[in-house]
Amino acid sequence: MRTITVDEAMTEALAEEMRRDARVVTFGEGVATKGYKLVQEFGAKRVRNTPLAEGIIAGTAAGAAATGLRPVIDLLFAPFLTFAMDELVNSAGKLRFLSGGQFSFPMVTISRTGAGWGVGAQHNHNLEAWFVHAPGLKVVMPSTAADFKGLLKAAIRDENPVMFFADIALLFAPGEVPDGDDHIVPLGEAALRREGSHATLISYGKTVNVCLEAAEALNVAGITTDVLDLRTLKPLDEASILASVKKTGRAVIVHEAGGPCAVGAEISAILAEKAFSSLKAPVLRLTGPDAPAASSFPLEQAYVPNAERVIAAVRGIV
Amino acid sequence: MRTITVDEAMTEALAEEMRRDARVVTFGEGVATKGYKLVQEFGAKRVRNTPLAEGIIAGTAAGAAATGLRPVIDLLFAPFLTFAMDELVNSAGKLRFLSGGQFSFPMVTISRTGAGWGVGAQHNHNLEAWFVHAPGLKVVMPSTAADFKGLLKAAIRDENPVMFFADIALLFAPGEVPDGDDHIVPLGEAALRREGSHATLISYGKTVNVCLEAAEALNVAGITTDVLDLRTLKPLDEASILASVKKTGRAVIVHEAGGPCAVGAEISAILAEKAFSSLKAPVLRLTGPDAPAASSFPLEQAYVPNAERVIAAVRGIV
Amino acid sequence: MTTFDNAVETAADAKAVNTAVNTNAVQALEAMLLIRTFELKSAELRAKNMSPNMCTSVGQEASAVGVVRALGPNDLILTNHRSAGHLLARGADPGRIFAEIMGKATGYCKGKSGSLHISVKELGVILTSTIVGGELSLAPGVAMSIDVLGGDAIVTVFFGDGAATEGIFHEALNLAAVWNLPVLFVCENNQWQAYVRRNETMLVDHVSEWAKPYGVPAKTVDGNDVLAVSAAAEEAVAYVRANRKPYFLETYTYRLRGHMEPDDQAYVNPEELAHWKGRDPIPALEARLVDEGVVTAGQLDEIKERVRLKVEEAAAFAIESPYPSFAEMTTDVYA
Amino acid sequence: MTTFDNAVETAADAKAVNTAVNTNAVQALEAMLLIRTFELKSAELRAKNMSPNMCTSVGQEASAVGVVRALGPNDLILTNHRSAGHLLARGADPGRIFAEIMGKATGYCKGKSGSLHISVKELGVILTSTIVGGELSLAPGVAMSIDVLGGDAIVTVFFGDGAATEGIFHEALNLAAVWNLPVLFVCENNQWQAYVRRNETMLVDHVSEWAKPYGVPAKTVDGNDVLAVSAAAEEAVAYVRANRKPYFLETYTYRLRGHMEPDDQAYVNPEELAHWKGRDPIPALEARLVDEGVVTAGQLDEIKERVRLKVEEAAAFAIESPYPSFAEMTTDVYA
Ligand SMILES: Cc1ncc(C[n+]2csc(CCOP(=O)(O)OP(=O)(O)O)c2C)c(N)n1
Ligand SMILES: Cc1ncc(C[n+]2csc(CCOP(=O)(O)OP(=O)(O)O)c2C)c(N)n1
Ligand SMILES: [Mg+2]
Ligand SMILES: [Mg+2]
Repeated sequence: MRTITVDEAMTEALAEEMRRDARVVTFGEGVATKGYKLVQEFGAKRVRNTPLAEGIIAGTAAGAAATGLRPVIDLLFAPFLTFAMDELVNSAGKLRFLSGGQFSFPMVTISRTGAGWGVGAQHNHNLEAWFVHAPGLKVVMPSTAADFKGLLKAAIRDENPVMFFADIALLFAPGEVPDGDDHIVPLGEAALRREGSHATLISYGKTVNVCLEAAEALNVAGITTDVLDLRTLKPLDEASILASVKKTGRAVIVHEAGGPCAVGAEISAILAEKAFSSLKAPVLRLTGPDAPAASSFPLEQAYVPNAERVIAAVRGIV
Repeated sequence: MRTITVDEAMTEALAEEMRRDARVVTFGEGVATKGYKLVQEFGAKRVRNTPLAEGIIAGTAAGAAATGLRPVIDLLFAPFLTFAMDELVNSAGKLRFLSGGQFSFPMVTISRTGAGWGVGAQHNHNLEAWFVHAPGLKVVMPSTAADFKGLLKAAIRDENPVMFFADIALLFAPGEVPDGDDHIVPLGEAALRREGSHATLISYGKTVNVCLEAAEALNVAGITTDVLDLRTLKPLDEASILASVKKTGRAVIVHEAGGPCAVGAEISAILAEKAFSSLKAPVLRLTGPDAPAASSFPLEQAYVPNAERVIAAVRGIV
Repeated sequence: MTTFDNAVETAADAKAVNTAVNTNAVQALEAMLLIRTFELKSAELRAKNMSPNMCTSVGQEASAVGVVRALGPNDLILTNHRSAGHLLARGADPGRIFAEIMGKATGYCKGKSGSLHISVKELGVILTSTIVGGELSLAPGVAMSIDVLGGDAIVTVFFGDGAATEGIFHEALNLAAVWNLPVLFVCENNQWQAYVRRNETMLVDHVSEWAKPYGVPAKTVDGNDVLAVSAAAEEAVAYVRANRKPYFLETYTYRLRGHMEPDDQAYVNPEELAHWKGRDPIPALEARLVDEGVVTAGQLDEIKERVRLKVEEAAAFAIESPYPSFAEMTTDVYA
Repeated sequence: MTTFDNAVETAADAKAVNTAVNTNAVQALEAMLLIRTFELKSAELRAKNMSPNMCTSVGQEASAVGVVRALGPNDLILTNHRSAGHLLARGADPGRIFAEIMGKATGYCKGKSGSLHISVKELGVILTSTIVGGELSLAPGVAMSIDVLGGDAIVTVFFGDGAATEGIFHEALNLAAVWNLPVLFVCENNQWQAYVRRNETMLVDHVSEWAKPYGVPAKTVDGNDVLAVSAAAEEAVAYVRANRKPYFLETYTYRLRGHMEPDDQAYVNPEELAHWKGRDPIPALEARLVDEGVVTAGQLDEIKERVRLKVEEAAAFAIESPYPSFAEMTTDVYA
């Protein structure tokens, strides 16, 4: 185990996979500038800067993926994905099906998301739910350095298009990461970060830490909680979600993304259908407001659900 | 009252609003070709064909809306919205907030959606949930000719950007529409299409008819249901949803859009939080599969939840 | 062959060349007739409600045939919603195309695609995109695969004048130019973008004018003359193959039928339509080949009959084919 | 004034013209100094963690000042993430800009925008877009409003060479050309796109080459010479105002600081940077005006001191201003 940042963990994952598989290529705005070490090791054909044009970056990834490469593209900030929705959703997501399985689209699209830099709603907008709603895509959003590494490696090896969201507040957060180049975290498995019996806190990204903080405080008061880190948002680890909530009977879902039609809605709906008889209390969602994120630092910070809100929510239902 | 088709109802609504307010303009690919009568009446400045470029069509609408016009744009089929996501979401949806309220974006974006033409997943993809998830937008999806007319007129008069989805299976469906040019259906109000006591069927678009068909059949068997037509998906008429489900204690939500993070998830989550103590059974969602829509006619039709599935679902929970 | 050999052209050589040219012309004619016959049958099936809405390329066959015949067996193709011509010219089985259009299990994509997204991996047809511009967005990536993995294949992407007004056109051209990707861009400028006249959407008459500033060689050719298209395409393909750089070829042509079947073309200026019907690439070539004695009227009839039979058989195959099972609704979504 | 009067230029006229030119030059210099001083202060506040990350336009002031000063009071502006210069040249209050950058309630957008989305309705600044290309996507619509509602105003949209590689550039240029919209496109070609050299992203050196095929008159001007920019902008503005058609002006310049503060510019070739530092538009103009006797060194110091005070006061105002209340998180979302 070593302690490295999330950013370093991602770079390691990419370099290891490029070393392992000559079909892995990476490109995007500034990818070769930032990744000049990758250029040195893997050459300018496999590590490229691009023109400033998200649509063609994503489209090129899809075209390359269909014909033998395994592209990893960096589209910088989640709101910039809006320029690549056709390529990601209509092409990468649908063309395997529409071709009757003739073509596959093994590609990873990285973007950064969430509060932390005070740069406002055109940089800070949590859009992961859109891709959960779109068929044919997988969606990942880790919370620890080890998972960033292991999930990115798994995403690169996956035969399907994977949207990889990096919460910017975590980018420079240090964390323990296993040694060696075989640390893989399979897609589709949630992690139970803490065990308890009175309620389940379900989250992903930076608010996992908010939940852990709340859980700690609640524990002191004699209330114990499961804390489930989803890690992969599509496919959702429904089994782990149901197992925990069937045990505790209570759930609070926490994420920064605005509420309507978000991941929290999906989980709540799964519970209302499949864990109904186990539920002892309303299923609560704590989310960012359904409003663009302000740049102003205090407002940006307040946008994100915090431990106090989580504690109050849990107290309200136990 | 007259009986006209949905398509005619929409054309009437647009013409009436253009007559009423010289700031209303309309443009899009083929808008002036199809709307040559509008060109004759309102002139070529207010009714325009455009180049084939959804991004700039939507962006132009946003720019015009910010500076005094009230554009109604037609982006044809919902999957083509993927080329206009930045303009719709990052600009129209966020810039009122980001400008501190200096600018407003009164504009309507029409698109067609859903099964019916056997044209496959790059034309047939129900994306309304994305816009419910995006702040600053309103979302409308009517099911009757009268509502198409009244809601489109209300949308054009609204000061906010409204996404107006027209289910293509309904386009040529005839329906009774009130006479006169003042038929307005306010945004944000669901319609209770049928009353009952054992369960609530919640839907929008063409599957409202599926629910009504199921309700009729269930009625024969002595099971009576509320059928709630949402009509506006954002803002959701939470009060009507809660009132009905608190009365019946059971809910089945039906829509064609794929399930994960869709409107059904949102409604189920609202119920699991705010109607929890009234719920007598699991909240069920009947949705299209989480897969692209096939072109093949029988598969396309089977994609849409039908009355049999609704009946079976209701029987399973009463 | 040395340069010296090249310079001497004997009578035998000339004759061989002529024979080759003639064979090529006759084959091209048959290929165009196959497309025409196939598409008219398609429209007929649509009119009889035996098939869903679909787009024909009637009037544009010379473009499809001239370009596709210039490609090598390993070259890759992406195309748009008006793709039956490209597929047939590439040797696709008309029965499987009909089946796909009708949503039958025997279609190239198991009936999932319908007419609008057909791909045929074994023929190197990566994509039919019905998202206008989708073919442009994927083409550079396909070429990137060749660039990274090796080989002398090139990528040809067919798109319309309408696609040229989408932003992705700009992005695709520019990326191909900057990255030196082996892409042959073929813009089929048919004067229409669904129900909009092309000249309502751009101030240039030739889309090739737009390609030049990217540093991409660009040429416009008479898209209704298959021999002219052939010649231009051969030059273009040779350029891309040798230089590993993009090239832009515009085939200037006309969409003789409506945008999507059925379509009464009420919005089309009848004089303009009549003018272009007079420039129909097929009768023109037929007359020329008969005139020049390359084929006799009788041989022409034979060709037509062969084509007709092929199309009828293909349609019958498709009509008899089963629909896919409902299980196919959720297969092939994920690998 | 009649044509006859025009033809006769007396010594007094010449002097008046010279005075006007000189006044303009001195005002332009002061405007550039204000931008430079403001942005360096901004960077300083960032370095002290008193302000979030933001972009400066150091080295590009001549472009902002030369163009904005050529606009009339009713003209409308859209710009990009590097907008402080455009805002200040337009007469925006530096205190309110600082406040906005710091996310304070006294900012032009109540602190919601931060540096990256500032709009100032009262000055006709419709948008600062931090979505690269967002300014291009809205500009034609703003011009459409003028076109439909009347008036002789024009729209100016500032964007970078990077924005020119986005598809929306193509769509916006083409729409403005086809619809005859009164848009002045100003491309500030500063050789960088965040951390990517412009010449990695396009084969042309001048983005104006890309504008011409749309049928839009296009010109490239030395963006580091404010008088040259002024002259070109006046011509451009006059063209757009009179013809109600788009015009494309490229200001060829250089981004002297990093993309976003703080930035060590480790990725920048030091020789190139030194070369362009030698072409800094401000010292060049100062020297020229002192040389030509338009201002004395003492007057120059006075100007600088005035500007410094203004900026310090503005910063103090912003620093002392309160943050918005938490209630503002959900206001202004819907009308
Ligand atoms: C992104 C997108 N926008 C609009 C459409 C609807 N549409 C289908 S074909 C077409 C016209 C295409 O024109 P062009 O590219 O010239 O090709 P052509 O049909 O003339 O062959 C339009 C507008 C679409 N399929 N995709
Ligand atoms: C759509 C989008 N993609 C990427 C970015 C990240 N980004 C911000 S500024 C910038 C470079 C812009 O270059 P240019 O347009 O030349 O303007 P300059 O910064 O040089 O003034 C990039 C890539 C963004 N803000 N928006
Ligand atoms: Mg066309
Ligand atoms: Mg730049």
